[in-house]
Amino acid sequence: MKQDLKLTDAWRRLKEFTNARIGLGSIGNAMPLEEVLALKLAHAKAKDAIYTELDTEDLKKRITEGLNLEVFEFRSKVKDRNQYLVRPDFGKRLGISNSRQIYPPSDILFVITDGLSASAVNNNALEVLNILVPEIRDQFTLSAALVEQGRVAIGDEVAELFNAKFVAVFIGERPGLSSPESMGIYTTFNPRSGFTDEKRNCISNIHQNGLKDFQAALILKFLIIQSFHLKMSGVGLKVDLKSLIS
Amino acid sequence: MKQDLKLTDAWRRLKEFTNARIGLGSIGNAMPLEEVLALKLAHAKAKDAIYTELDTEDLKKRITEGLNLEVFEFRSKVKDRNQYLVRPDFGKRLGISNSRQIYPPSDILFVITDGLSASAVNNNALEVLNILVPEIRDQFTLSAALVEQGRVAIGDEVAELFNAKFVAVFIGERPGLSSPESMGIYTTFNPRSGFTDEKRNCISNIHQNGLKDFQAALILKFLIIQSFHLKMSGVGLKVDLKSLIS
Amino acid sequence: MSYRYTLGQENYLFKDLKDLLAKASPLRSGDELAGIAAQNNTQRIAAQYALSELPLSTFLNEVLISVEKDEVSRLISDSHDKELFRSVAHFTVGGLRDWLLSNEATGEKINKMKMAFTPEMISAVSKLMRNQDLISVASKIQVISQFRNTLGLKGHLAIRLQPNHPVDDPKGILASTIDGLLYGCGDAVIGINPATDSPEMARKLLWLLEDLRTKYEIPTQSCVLCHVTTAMEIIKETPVDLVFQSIAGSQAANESFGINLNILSEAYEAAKDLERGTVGNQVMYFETGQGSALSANAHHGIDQQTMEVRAYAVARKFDPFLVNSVVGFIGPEYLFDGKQITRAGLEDHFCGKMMGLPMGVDVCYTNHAEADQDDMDNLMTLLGVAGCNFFMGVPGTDDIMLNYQSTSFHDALYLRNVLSKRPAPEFELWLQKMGIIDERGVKIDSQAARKLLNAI
Amino acid sequence: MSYRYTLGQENYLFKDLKDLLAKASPLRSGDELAGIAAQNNTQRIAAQYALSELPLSTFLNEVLISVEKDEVSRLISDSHDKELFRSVAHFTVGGLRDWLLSNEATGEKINKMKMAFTPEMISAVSKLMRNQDLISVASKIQVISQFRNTLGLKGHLAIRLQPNHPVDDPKGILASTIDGLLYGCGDAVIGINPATDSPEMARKLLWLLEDLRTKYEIPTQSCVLCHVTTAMEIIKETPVDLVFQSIAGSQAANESFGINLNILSEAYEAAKDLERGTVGNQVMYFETGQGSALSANAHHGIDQQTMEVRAYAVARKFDPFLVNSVVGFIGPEYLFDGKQITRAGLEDHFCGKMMGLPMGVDVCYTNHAEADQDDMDNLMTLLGVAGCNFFMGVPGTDDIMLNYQSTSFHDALYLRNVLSKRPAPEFELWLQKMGIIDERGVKIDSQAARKLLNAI
Ligand code: B12
Ligand code: B12
Repeated sequence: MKQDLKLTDAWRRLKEFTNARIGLGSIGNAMPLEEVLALKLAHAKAKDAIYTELDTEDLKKRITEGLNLEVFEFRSKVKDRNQYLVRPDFGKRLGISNSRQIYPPSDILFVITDGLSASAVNNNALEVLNILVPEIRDQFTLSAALVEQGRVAIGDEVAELFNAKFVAVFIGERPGLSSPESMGIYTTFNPRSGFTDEKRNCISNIHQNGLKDFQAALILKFLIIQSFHLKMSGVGLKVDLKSLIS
Repeated sequence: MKQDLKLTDAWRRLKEFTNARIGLGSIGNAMPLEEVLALKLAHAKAKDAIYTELDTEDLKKRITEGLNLEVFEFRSKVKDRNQYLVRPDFGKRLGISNSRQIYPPSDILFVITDGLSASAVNNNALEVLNILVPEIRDQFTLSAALVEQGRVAIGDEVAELFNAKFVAVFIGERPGLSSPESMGIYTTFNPRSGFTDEKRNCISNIHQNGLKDFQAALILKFLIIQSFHLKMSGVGLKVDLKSLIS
Repeated sequence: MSYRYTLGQENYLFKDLKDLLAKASPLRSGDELAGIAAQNNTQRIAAQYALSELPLSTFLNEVLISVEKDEVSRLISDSHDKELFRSVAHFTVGGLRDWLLSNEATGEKINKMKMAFTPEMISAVSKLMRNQDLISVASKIQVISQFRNTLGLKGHLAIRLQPNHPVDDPKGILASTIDGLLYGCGDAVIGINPATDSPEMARKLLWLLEDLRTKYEIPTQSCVLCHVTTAMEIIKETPVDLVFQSIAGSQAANESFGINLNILSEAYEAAKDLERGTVGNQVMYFETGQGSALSANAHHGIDQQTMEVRAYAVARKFDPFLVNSVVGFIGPEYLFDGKQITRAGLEDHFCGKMMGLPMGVDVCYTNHAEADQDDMDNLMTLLGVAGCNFFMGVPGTDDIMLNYQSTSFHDALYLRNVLSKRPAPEFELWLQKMGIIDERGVKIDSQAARKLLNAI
Repeated sequence: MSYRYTLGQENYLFKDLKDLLAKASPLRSGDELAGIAAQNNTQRIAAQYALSELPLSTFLNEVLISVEKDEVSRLISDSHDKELFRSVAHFTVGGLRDWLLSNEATGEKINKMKMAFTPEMISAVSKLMRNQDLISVASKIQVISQFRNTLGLKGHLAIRLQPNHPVDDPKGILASTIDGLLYGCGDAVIGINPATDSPEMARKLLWLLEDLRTKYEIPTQSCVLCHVTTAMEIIKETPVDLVFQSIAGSQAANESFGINLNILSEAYEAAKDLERGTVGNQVMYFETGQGSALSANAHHGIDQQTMEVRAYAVARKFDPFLVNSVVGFIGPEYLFDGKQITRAGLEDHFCGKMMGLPMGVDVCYTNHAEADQDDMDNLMTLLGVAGCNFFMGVPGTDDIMLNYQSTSFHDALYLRNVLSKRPAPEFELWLQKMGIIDERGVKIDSQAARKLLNAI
């Protein structure tokens, strides 16, 4: 009695090209046990990623010292992670205590928020900003905000406080089994509370095995330039990869 | 288009003989909707029965005044209903505060406890005792105990406090859709903490549409007499219906 | 012996084999109640990894309850086929899972190997299996049993007709029985749980069923589910087809049920001697269910599912006609909600089939559990796909004596229809002859069928 | 208009039809989030009783969103077949449920009536149905769609191959595609979600699939699931088989997706004009999922399942080849756990089939929901029994770009095996010709099949 897992080398070679779970082989009609267990483990870890927290101290330090930008801290109406998961409406709105201060008017506001994986932004947000900011700081006034327990749409409300013309929300995407630390950037021109997603553009899958920091910075710069040029963002504005690459 | 629910009168007549959900008719391979909804409603109500509470005041009054028996109150280690449902071990043991007092030695102890449907014992326990007690009080010394949040086995521990030779636990059975108020009586000769169920006898389904109070009293009396006679209870002791009826 | 596993940065230690099995079990309230469940998901996964790497022989070397103290352990040890085991001895638990799912492992092959496996091995492998694995493998295994008809054939699905009544009223029971027959139920058995456990009542009810069965020549068997000792009292002068008993996975748990292997042996021999079967003479009907050992404080620190499979070893000894896991019957202290009941139901069915038993499942829940009809619809359908031998048939899902909800006569129609399953062949012929169903298995309302209404 | 119902001692009042529908819905987190769910089970049951007694015509007289404000309402009203409705006008919602389950209501009859029903009627009736009812009725209805092959035939089960990659790397996507084909997946469509929504990338990926498909003469269709406006930009110079778009049940929700009925019409006409289909020319692929309307604050106080069925009205207008409810995709704020996902999946499939749509279901969950593989095993099996047209096929269940778990290539093998289902007939022939499966549908590892490995 020997299991009938057969996998040719040629087949296994497919794995070179992607991190997707291919070339696993099969036993009868099932996944081999080792793959099933690996999946379970990845599931447990991805669930842990949801409960990571924004490293505000480190982020603040790197933004003020490294980028020389002013940083402001906010928190959404959400009281804890479990509430975050079931009350996206709260995650889209600022908590009351936030709206007192006076904020510097800015052309562009960078909002960094945990979303569903704080470690995603802890690890990727500054990497993108470090490339981008030097390239655009002469043309635009810039500010940064850290938001705990935020959703994409909270960027609009924060941006209003800064009278910002453009907001880029750096947010942890929901953690995947193979990419628990994936960041997304959502951009909106002329942001107003209550905007929905057709008014935004999106750069997704920024992580080690995904879109590289410099690529994300490149696309984000493209979206900034185009949004200010066309005075809009969203479905009407398509990323022109060709012009970006050449 | 007309639904194909067909039910002959002859079939419907079967319902005369039982409260079981028979003669419902069928639609294709399914229950008619009215029966499905009735089932859902009964389910909601049966769940409510679990959260009914022992009416200790009323029970105490009726036992002391009506039966002229001393009543003692106890509580298991369970802190609330939700804990009761998942911690039967706690429901089998007395809470600490209970074991202080001195209790009158008794031949027979009646334990009345909520079990899974307090309203079952609220409505049926005294009805049985009212018939039974007058018939046996000359032969045996009797006491009664009310126990909140109890399981069957808690009777053993309570009985030890009274040095009782026989315990009869009146308990609310888990509520059914059609009989949310069904009581069971579990009897044990020479009860000791840690006894398991082979040492007990059981009278079940005491409720309006089930075993009548006088029938339950009759069987209970039989079990008492036989247990004291044979000095045992449990699987070895079978209820002899024939002798009971004649 | 203790077991270690390192997962990423974390080291996990499991005291002994029991502990490893308990920690590797999918979450269920009964193991939490016993204080032996995994503390979190990662610990559970580590235990599953560790378990997957254990050689099957571990289970022969490290017994969970010593054979000195426990006759069930003795039975397991004595009945283990060491010769046959050799051909699977090279497997780890994980390797066994993979082999079971392979195309090479046909149902016939698995069935032939049944005596090579101990309950603990089977329990262990089930803990590594996803629900789909449990379904896949079980659906390959055909376990056939026979008395007055043939159960367990692929493409067939039988129903135990359960016409209980709170005071065992004969007319009430008969009314429910007739109703059920008219839905095509009753091929597994017509089985009454008596409200009173008196020999007299058992006798009366058995004659009731016997008269009905012989009058209408129904190719099925009857049973009154009294205590086995009660059945023994009356077996001489009463038409006993099947002898029933609840069983559990340790000697102490069985003692709390008032039984032991000797009592079961006697009953088995006595019932067999009656030779009342026609196409076969398998005479025992057992019921089991996760949690009963713990309930009697007789689980020896072992997880409830392993205890359950040990109960199947008891069943297997007596060549039963029916084994029924009453999966959601006891309550939330052992299986908290629909998800846990579903998982346990699929495990029990798989493990029972692996043991070579004619498994049925009482797809059910109590009103104190977090479950509802939707959960039952799901589980019965899944078990139907898995090839479960039989289900319960309770009037309108509501057992008015046992106070719980099980599958209904209507559910039987539903299942047989969506899964294209048919009743036991002998019984199917009778249903057609009686005009209760047509050739396609569709329930019809014929003049002929109405005759049955006069049986009351 | 308000609705009252008295249940026992209790009086229940429901503000309007929306309120009644919301309160009658099985529990789900999205309706709780919207603040419209029933407060307790008894209120829910009262609402179901009240709903069951409503005549179907109520839904014609009391619109949920006015046709002035909402083009989806307009579409629903305009496409309702008043003539056909007459033959069902006498039904209450409860009466409709009973009729659907009757033997008289064959799949063909139900299908013929589809334009008599509005989405709201269908949503309403589903709320009165147990899971087994949803399965029973759906399994009767066959909805066939055609492009380069034929989907939806009884006994067949198709798979969308979903070879996503976080940076749309062509080789990575090709590798996943080949892997999937070797498991017999890809008959529903080979469909890539592009990580970037750029026209250039969509073009590149479409050519990639076109070259593979034509080289190996695969009788299937391809799709890049970019925004519909992106597809329109490239449709002239690119081999577009199917046009994809996410849709929702109100104009405002669709606007938040950057679309409206006009845009969809244009895309539909443009894609049809390409006449790229061979056995048929159904060119649209839509995705939906409970919760998206509420997410855009565009639910008008209506329960999420009714909004979902309204989205099917949008789909129905464009004679789609595929409609896919991505049931557990968004997260716990709409469907909290395995139980809610399972219920919603069965509802969506049933409602879609009632609307006459070629429904598939993305049986899936995210890592922030309370669900796991066991729940998915259950749901995919149940939907298989219900006759779902197609499922997803994602490498190892893990979509490394969309970050969620869906059904895997292996799941396709499992399902086709335990349910005796076969791929789309044209595709099945190709699989056999390529030596990927044998005549019994068993996956084989032939020399011939390995040719495909050279496609990269
Ligand atoms: C649940 C249940 C069980 C469970 C008990 C496990 C548990 N943890 O709950 C299981 C499945 C193990 C079981 C087994 C048996 N049961 Co039982 N069971 C019931 C049921 C459905 C509900 C009991 C209840 O609600 N109790 C109230 C709760 C609040 O108390 P509890 O402390 O949590 O429960 C304890 C008792 O229920 C006790 N118990 C359960 N069954 C029996 C049976 C007898 C004879 C005794 C003495 C005690 C007993 O076990 C529990 C744990 O200690 C009743 C039917 C009914 N309508 O009541 C039948 C019922 C009590 N059982 C019955 C029988 C016959 C049995 C068996 C003897 C069957 C058999 N042939 O083996 C076995 C063995 C019992 C034993 N000696 O241990 C009969 C009793 C008939 C009679 N008048 O004597 C009843 C009435 C059902 C029936 N008609 O078949 N049972
Ligand atoms: C969840 C999700 C959705 C959900 C959003 C609903 C919800 N309440 O969450 C649904 C299913 C409705 C959806 C729809 C669409 N999505 Co989407 N979605 C995602 C997904 C899987 C996760 C997003 C996430 O984790 N956000 C983080 C959480 C914490 O933030 P949040 O505030 O809760 O979520 C908001 C955003 O995610 C936003 N959103 C979701 N998708 C999109 C797409 C675009 C272009 C924009 C601007 C915003 C947006 O909606 C949410 C509510 O406001 C990503 C893939 C990924 N790996 O991230 C794709 C992704 C972002 N979506 C994508 C696309 C293309 C779409 C659609 C345009 C598809 C279509 N053709 O219709 C539509 C329409 C989007 C819109 N304009 O509203 C692409 C974007 C590609 C790009 N670079 O522009 C991605 C990367 C996936 C892909 N490659 O296909 N989506």
